[in-house]
Amino acid sequence: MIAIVIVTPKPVVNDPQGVTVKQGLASLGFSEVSDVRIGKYIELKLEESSEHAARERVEAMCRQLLANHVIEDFRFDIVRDGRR
Amino acid sequence: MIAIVIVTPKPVVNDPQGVTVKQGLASLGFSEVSDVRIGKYIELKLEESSEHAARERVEAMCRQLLANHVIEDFRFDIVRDGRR
Amino acid sequence: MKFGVVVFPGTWSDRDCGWVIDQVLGAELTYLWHKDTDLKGCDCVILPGGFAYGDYLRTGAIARFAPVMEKIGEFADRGGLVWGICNGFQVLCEAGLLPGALIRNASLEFRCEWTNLVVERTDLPFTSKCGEREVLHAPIAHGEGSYFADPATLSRLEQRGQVVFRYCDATGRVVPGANPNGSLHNIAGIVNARGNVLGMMPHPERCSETELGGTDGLKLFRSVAENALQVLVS
Amino acid sequence: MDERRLREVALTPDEYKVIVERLRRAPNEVELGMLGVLWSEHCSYKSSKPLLRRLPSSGPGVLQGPGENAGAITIGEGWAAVFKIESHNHPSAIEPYQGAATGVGGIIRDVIAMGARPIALLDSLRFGPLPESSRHFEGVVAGIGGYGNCIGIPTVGGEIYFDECYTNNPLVNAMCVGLVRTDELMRARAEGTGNSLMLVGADTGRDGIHGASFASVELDDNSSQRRPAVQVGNPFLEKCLLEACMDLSHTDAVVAIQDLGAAGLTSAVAECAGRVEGAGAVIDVAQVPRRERGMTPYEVMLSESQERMLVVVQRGREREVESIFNAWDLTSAVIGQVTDDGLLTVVDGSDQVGRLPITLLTDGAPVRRLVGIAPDPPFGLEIDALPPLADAGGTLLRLLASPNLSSRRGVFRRYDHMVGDATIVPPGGDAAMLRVKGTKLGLAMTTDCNARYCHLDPHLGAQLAVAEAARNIVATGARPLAVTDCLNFANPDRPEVYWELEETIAGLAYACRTMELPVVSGNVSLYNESFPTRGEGGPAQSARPDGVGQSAIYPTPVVGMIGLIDDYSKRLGAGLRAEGDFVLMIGSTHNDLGGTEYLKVEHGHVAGRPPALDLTREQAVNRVVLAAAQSGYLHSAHDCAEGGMLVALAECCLLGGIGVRCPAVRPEAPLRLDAAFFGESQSRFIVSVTSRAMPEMQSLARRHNVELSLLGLAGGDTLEFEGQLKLTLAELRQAWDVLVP
Ligand SMILES: Nc1ncnc2c1ncn2[C@@H]1O[C@H](COP(=O)(O)OP(=O)(O)O)[C@@H](O)[C@H]1O
Ligand SMILES: [Mg+2]
Repeated sequence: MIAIVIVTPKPVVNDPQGVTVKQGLASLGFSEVSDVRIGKYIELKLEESSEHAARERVEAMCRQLLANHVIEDFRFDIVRDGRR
Repeated sequence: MIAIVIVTPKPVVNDPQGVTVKQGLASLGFSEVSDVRIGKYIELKLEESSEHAARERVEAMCRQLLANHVIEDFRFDIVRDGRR
Repeated sequence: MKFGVVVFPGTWSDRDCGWVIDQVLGAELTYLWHKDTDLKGCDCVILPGGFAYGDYLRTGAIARFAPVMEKIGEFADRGGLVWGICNGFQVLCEAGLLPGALIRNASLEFRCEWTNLVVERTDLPFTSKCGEREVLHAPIAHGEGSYFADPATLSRLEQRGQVVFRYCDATGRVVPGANPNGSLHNIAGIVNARGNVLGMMPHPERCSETELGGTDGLKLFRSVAENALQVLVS
Repeated sequence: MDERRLREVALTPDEYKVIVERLRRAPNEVELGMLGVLWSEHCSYKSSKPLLRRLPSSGPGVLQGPGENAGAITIGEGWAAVFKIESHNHPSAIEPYQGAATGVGGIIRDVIAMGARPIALLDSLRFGPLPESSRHFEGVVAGIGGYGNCIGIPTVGGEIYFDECYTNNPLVNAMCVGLVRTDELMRARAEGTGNSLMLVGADTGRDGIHGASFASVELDDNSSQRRPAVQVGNPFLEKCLLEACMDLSHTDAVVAIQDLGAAGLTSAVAECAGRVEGAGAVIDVAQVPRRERGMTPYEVMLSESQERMLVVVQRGREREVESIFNAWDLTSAVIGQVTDDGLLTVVDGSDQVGRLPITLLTDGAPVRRLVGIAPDPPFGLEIDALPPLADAGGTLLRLLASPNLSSRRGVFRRYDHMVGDATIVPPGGDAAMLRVKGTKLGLAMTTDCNARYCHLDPHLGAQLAVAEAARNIVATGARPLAVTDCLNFANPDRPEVYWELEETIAGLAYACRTMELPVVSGNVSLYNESFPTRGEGGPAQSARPDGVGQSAIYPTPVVGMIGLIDDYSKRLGAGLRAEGDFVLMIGSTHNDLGGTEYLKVEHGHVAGRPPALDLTREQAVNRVVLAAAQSGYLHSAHDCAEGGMLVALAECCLLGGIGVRCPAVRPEAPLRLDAAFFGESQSRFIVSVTSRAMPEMQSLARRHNVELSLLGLAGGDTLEFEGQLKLTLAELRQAWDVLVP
């Protein structure tokens, strides 16, 4: 089973990287981009057969390690096949 | 329109961060995790009305700036509403 | 008076701190291995600079689960002195021993340079040898030292006087131009409410000898050396 | 043999013939691959070996010259300095961040293999002009910092130049300096039949297969197909490896440590065994911990995965070693044994997959006898045709702002240059200096090379590089001790390029011999030449005005040097220290305008002969500075390099935060005013002294027959030459401290 975890900076937190990438895109001529937010994409391969159990475990991983709730939000999906 | 870009290290490329996080998870008792790959999640807000046009532009952004094609792969989705 | 310097895999200021404690200050020193489950009778535990576990995922994120951290948490609860420097500050925030978080420098660049710090608390065991609003000259070396806390936390910190060091200019003025990393309110170091857990991004162990460019950092080590016992007693 | 297959492993049909003759059979696939990498230019030095022998490599104090992973020299108090420089040019051209990062990782492991603790890094960099080359520049600088900062070794020095000829071939040379007790110096020799070979560190993946042979061919449009050759470094793992290896030195269970670099396991085992007469090894690839499934023996033997070390362990004591690695959470595995049959035997479990004589691998590559032909000399310079200097102040500001001369603060503040609590002369001046903790010793270090000089005259240019490095060491008050060099050249199959290589090595050898500087380690990087690529490589540029190769780099022999001061309290910085000090010039000035930055920036020429060099005078000037520093007369010292006297003086002011007032300069004919201000005459220092020390300085200079002149008085916040120029420090700083954009 594969879990796809997305960790994003909370909206109140400055995202200097996002700002820089936006400027970079603009200087390349992609001025239609009005906002950029950059977060983390984490793919976990799990030896777990029940989706329900997997969901609980991944939630715990996110709370404990994968995201820092002071500055980040997280969400995740469980997929069976790999890449979605 | 919102584009969600996922940039991941190419499968053949070493991902020291993923390996270290996997070990970290294991030491927390999440030993069911057999593999971790860590990439970037990039959310772009676009002033573009046609999905087709947006798709072409985002593809170009990925090639030119967002992904380093030497060591990374990318994929993206165009969504209308924001978070998917 | 015994200092314990924690070593995680990837820590590199351990020997620098050890050098200052042992060779410059002449105090008792022991290293605490991340797998240790006992603090060997230390009066002050230092979490030094480095890239524990490569700082992969987030700075300090993995380190804070090391076995030694549980003991350090208990030690802090008992009023023991805990001092996080650079990476150590990041670990303390991740571990919840200090509020807030340290995020990527606003410049997106690693910065290794001298800064000026105004000392806002001199009643702490870490700063008792500093003068009121004294300006210390101390180097930083980090890529993720921008202090962040949500507005409520930040105003609580300010109200309770938990900000210990702020980046300032040479005359002590806290101005935006003196802020090397985008920290909120120019924050360079904070203490917990009880006053026994200090976190700071600048490196006092790099400015404790004249040949390295200054000795302001030694004032902090001296303060701890003199005060540690009293704090434990109180 | 299929020619395509031969090309893939970078062997020529003639070389293949030699292999078959020596083996008396055809090599199998695995053997062919192993020979291919070890016979590549990168590993075998087949084009440069005969020339390299000309370099002086011995001298008092040399504990280890070329032939080991790094050189070593005693510095007193029981300590030895271990150091080496290495290139990572081709990987950095393709993936600047990771290429530079893994270059740093590689040179650190060379120093670790000698049993030394790495204490400092330096980086010598060359790029095409900005902003076109900013992808290379930004990526490389970030990669060097990314690795060095994370592992906790300070990056204390280096150099950066920009020139069209590096547009497609950036140069990334990294130097590492380490310290070891002289009696704990290790050598990577596979001694002791039956001893175990342990592999430790990262798991082995399909990284960089054919990386070594890849570094030995020109880049072309097809390079993109080899791109999986890029490796991602893991400085965190290397930090653990470093500490574990330091712990190993406390046990006598370990016979030797060898890093895995280019050509991976094949090269590490062959080199280690090759250093011991008659030694061989058996390697079982099945025992090698892997990162990926389904790897073939071929891939395991050729993988260039980073952060791995080979350890030769006393038989029966593997557990002890394993437990040291376990403490650092490092994977280790026994993968083979030392034998006495002189063969490298590769098995996969019970199957033998290859067996080659060690000497065939390490020494078998036929030396290539190339011919050198001097190209037409670069066009000359009519000095008299240059217009007289119109606006000294404006010229100074333009020179200070030129990317080759402007402040490097914006770069070195991205590097942790303080970790270790030993940096006592930080980057920004001439050489850096680190203290040897627990002693009064100061170790100075620098890298230098003005490739424009080398292009105009390789023989002289190489000497100038040595002289300048020595001068930078001397400016800190330290005496030059020993050299490591990195020879970056274009394709030596071109007679003009081979000639440059010959001339350069002759020049290096002459200067090092004259100055009594042993060359204890080094590296050669050839084929730094590429056809302008379309797309990401940047716009097509024709680089060298003389037409040598469309896109060949200048000959760039980077000289890394270390020096020693016995009492570091006598060390010197470049910046002025006190108002009222006398600011003096030691050495004499001539019409040396050829190849100068002034000529390029103000007149658009790269022409003429580089500045003249008289090594006897050079040494006399160095002796004056060192004697004055020893006696405590000097408050500061800075050498005059690119940009000449006026740029050097401006730097003295800016670094010290103090101005200087000077009377007008009225050069005597035939000396020109522009040459007096901006000419790059060699063997010159700007020093500051108190008025009290003047008589001593004068007699010292007289005794050594060296010219000494008063430039002006330190003080105020302007740099002024009466009636000729007057600029505030703020104006100077604004021009200089733009950093590279
Ligand atoms: N230009 C040079 N000058 C002196 N010695 C050199 C030079 N180039 C290479 N060497 C020496 O040749 C040996 C092999 O070099 P190299 O293959 O770069 O080392 P490694 O195998 O450690 O990567 C080393 O001992 C090195 O010091
Ligand atoms: Mg080596």
